[in-house]
Amino acid sequence: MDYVAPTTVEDAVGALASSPDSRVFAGATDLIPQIRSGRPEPGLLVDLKRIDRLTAVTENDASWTIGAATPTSRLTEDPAFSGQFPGLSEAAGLIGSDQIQNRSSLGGNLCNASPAADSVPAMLVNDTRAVIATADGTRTIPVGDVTTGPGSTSLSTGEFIVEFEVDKPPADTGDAYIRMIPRTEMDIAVVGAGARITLDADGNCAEARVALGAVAPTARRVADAEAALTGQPINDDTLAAVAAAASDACDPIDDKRGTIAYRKQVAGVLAKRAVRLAADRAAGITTANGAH
Amino acid sequence: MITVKFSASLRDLTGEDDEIEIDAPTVRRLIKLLDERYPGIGERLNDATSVAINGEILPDAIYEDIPDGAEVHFLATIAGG
Amino acid sequence: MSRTHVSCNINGDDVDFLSESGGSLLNALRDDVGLMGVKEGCGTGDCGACSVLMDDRVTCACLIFAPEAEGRSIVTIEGLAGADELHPLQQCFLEGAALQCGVCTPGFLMAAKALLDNNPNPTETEVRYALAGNLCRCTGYDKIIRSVLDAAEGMRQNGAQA
Amino acid sequence: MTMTEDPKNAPSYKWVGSRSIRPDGLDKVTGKARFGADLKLPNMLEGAVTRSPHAHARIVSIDTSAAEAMPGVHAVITAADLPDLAEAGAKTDDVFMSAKVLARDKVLWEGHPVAAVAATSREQARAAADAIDVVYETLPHVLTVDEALADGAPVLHDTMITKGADPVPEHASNAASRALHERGELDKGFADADLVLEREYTTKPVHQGYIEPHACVADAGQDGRAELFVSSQGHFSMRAMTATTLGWEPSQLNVTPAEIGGGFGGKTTIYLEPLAVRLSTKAGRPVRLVMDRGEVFKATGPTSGSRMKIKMGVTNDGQITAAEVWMAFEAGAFPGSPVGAAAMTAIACYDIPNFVVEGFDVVCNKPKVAAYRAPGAPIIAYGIESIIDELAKGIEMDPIDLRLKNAAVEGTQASYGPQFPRIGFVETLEAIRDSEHYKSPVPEGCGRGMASGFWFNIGGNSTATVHINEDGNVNVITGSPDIGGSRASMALFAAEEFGIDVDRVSANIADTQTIGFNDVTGGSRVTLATGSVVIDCCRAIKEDLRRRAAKTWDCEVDDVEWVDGQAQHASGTETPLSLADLAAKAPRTGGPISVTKSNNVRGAGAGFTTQLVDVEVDDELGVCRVVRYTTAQDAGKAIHPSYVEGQMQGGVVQGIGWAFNEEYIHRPDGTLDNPSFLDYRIPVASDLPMIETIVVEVPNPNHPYGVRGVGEAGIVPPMAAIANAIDDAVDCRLVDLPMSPVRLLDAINQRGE
Repeated sequence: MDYVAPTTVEDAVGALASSPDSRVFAGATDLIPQIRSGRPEPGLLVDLKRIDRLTAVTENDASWTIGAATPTSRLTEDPAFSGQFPGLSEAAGLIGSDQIQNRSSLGGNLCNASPAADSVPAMLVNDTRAVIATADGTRTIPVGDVTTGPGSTSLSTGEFIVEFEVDKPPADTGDAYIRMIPRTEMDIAVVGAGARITLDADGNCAEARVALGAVAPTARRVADAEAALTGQPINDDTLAAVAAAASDACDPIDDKRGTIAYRKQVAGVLAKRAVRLAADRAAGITTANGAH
Repeated sequence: MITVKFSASLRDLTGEDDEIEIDAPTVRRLIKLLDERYPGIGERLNDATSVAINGEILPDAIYEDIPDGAEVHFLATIAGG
Repeated sequence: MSRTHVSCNINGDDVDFLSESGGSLLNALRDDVGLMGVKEGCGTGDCGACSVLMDDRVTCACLIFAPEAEGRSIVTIEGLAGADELHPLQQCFLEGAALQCGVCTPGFLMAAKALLDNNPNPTETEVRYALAGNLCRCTGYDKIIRSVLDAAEGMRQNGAQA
Repeated sequence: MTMTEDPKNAPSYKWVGSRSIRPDGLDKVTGKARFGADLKLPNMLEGAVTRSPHAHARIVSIDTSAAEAMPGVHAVITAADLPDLAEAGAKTDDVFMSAKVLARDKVLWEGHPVAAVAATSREQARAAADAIDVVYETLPHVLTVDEALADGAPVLHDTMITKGADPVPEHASNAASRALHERGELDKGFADADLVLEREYTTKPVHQGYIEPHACVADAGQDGRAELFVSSQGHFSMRAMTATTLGWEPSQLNVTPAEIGGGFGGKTTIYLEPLAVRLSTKAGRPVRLVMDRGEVFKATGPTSGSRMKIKMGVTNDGQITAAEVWMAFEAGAFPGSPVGAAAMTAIACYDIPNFVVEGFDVVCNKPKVAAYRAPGAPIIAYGIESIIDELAKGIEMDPIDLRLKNAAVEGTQASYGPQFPRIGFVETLEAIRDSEHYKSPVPEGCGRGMASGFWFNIGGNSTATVHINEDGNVNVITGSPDIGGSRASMALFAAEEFGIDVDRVSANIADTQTIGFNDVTGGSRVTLATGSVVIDCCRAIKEDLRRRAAKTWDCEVDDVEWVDGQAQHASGTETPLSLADLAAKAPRTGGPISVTKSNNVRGAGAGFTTQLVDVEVDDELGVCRVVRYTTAQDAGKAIHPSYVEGQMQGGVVQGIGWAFNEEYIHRPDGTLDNPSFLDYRIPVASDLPMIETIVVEVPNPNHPYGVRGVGEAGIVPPMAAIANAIDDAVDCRLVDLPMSPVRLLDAINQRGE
């Protein structure tokens, strides 16, 4: 394996094009274990972390721009970002230990294309966009259009994500992400659920977004759960509808980490809890995260 | 005289006997006498067994003395982690 | 296999080494630099035995490609103590019997240092989560957590006096 | 917290029982300690092992030519490079051990070594090992005791006849042996009971999970000898086993113990060592072999998976009248599961008049099991201590009272045969009953459970040397690798015996050419057995010092006493002579002061523990967390209380991992699906509360300071204690380990159906 660390996006695009089996990386927290477990080694490693734009976190007037290779610890430690996006910040903060947090990135978490990636449901509910470097410049697509299945993305050869854009949430809005893991840390989500709730003046749900991870080939929004909430109060009845919709939306697998039946049932529970937590945040009620 | 109590694992060799009285001053002599009475048991007992004499478990006990009146058991050798 | 020249600062010294480009910083530190205090327990970032500080951030050396260290500052367990004085964490680990076999200890000490550098007064729960990336199979963590809390308290008191 | 049997009569010690700094501590907090993979010799090659990708296959051919031609490769070995022990008429166990380290005709599990390579770099060695062309003819495999014992199951070893079966079977099978313990009349016992329960339990293989992977460095000379540096629980055993597989005499090897990064039983046997030596003899250079984590999981010993059936009866007033226990343990590819010890420990805590305990050792296509902390006992205790809890609930009796009513005490005929000497089981039950934890209300939303456990503890062969340096400081040298702080205990013994500051004692572990034989560090034997020999050395030296002082003073030896680190004349007329004074005079009083003692130490004292746990269950997710845990264990005497507590806490936490998450998950093709610390989930710090310890001290009358041994028993009760607490919390009785979220939620879903 050869290694280069370009300092501009253009140089990185060039490096990537220079070798047929080149590969970009940020934290390498997935890449190195994959190589160790026998996946083919890339011929050229392109380290994106020396490109300023890829590790910049910028608060704009109405949005945030997050470099795709930014260590997730930078997000969790940023009080302004975490204050506006507590769910997304917590999701980013669940990607592994402190050691991992200083390396892992939203770009890597997304492009590794694990169905269980913690940050993805939280990015989905916040309508996050990915800015992709191409040979001809950049293009911007919704985060939900990046992954196409386990281990696969819609990015073409030679493309990589430069940064993410996420609009600041409207007033009376809260987001949340919770997951189920067997331990309290150091695990891959068996099920993850993200939610973003905007309340109207009456305390009813004006807008709802619910997304699930680890229950289908890619993280997915749950339209039926969102519909069940929109215009409705957040109460046991609507939460039961959310849970049922979330369980129905699952298309999980049986594997060493969980069963189909378990994932379906737990997806409902977590969706309900994530909505409740997001709604509490939207209402200005601060509570501890419901689960790790 | 000493009392020898057999575990059920030896039942294929000792038949109905689960306890016998016998005169043997050492473990080595005891195993020899038992082998005369229950052919084949000597090999089994020499092969990785401990001996409990009056409750104390002794590995590598072949030359151990057996006090008169003692109660003797043969056990699997215990190792540990 | 191509090799890359890497210049960095390790434990306060400027160091140059030649590393296999795709090799890990862990292997470079152990095999090329000779710092055997950095341990490999898993090689996949799941045990924390190879924890080092890179630019003051705790990371697993096994998850870093060696050339990434270019220009960085790295602190390993070998750089934690002063010439004639242990770091308070090391002293508390000794006094608190926070180690049994000791192979995870270097990683725990580096992760604990990173924690206390950022949070001098952590709660037990904060210590437990901050050290969740470090596996110990001997102690059940009890005495490790107590020793980190003891060290934090001692460092706060010393800091207050200073 | 320490509870001594009778504090008024307890002897008072200055050093024994104190919390000194361990002798090896400084090296371990500064990164200097040298573990198995940390030795780098000049000219050293790196090794790699080729392993079977199949669970069961015949080796048709092995072509090493491509590997041998690769750059940097200096040696390649296969089983053809080791003696064929079967052909040589060796003992069956040795033939199996040889086949374990390097497969000869068949591979018996995924990860079974078939070849090894030494090359100038790790990467070259790995590449060459991967380039060895092995042609396999796959065979049907069996993964569990049920599969292995089924009619028509593929048989792993075609000459293996079940030992101990009555009548002797005519055909080979996967059942290697049968253990049996019986007493009384089972039918009568069950007839006397008011409540009889019958349950089945299963457990999965779990790994010791030491953080340091296996590693060794071999350096063979041209003289037919070799140096071996190895991380193990017993370098003399490594020497013996390595020599056996090489066809060498043990003395051809000098084995130096590395610091050992955890063992828990798993480092009591050989894996890499003979391969490293053989590669080194072939290459003529030193060779280092280090496993990666995947190899540790795939190719080193877990403990057994099992199936157990237990029937137990109790009267309404709490008398357990009968127990019928059947169990089958996976041994992995070769015989040797701990089912024998499990059969012995199964009901050893209790005085039950009528019982049958039967166990089968069953081979299957998984790695050969290795010892793991109280081998066998935790597995069967999961069943026994669970069913006792159900019986207690059934007759509405407090579970501690039920256990107290049936507890084994001094003089009880143990279920495995002999009478118990003085033991401390009742004291551990009382310690929990009297604990603040037990008296406190169960927290809201939680459940509480308790369980007990037993381990024999052992003595065994140890040698120690004690030197008095010319400055009067003390060197203690043993051959027992220190896996949990035993050097600290050895130093404390010497300090106590001589009456000197512990800082003046250096405790060391020497290689096989420097110190006499020592058995492996295991079975909780070192503080007891090696400690006894160290004490013997110190006492012999004290006698010698009194003689030397008498010579100096020209008086009778009987006029000299050893008090507080110095020789004193009974009359008080002479200026006392300190150790330093006597050491300085040594050349004129008989030469250097040094004693070596060895013994096959008897008199191990059985160890008991009782544990109490509160758990919180999220009944929507099936997630269970331990919120409070208290363990009471009889240590006999805690020499270094911190490390006694550490053993207790460590054993409990391993048990908590076993209870909730740890398991080998095999794919249908027989390959391991979770060979990493990510998916083989040992507990992390945030999973746990503090583990409260109550050190019970019922002295072992056979040890000078009353030591019993504390390493093993702690892991025995946690799985059952947690199962009992889960039942208390959510009214679900889990009978399969691990009690994972999936299983727990499933049980909650079925509750009341």
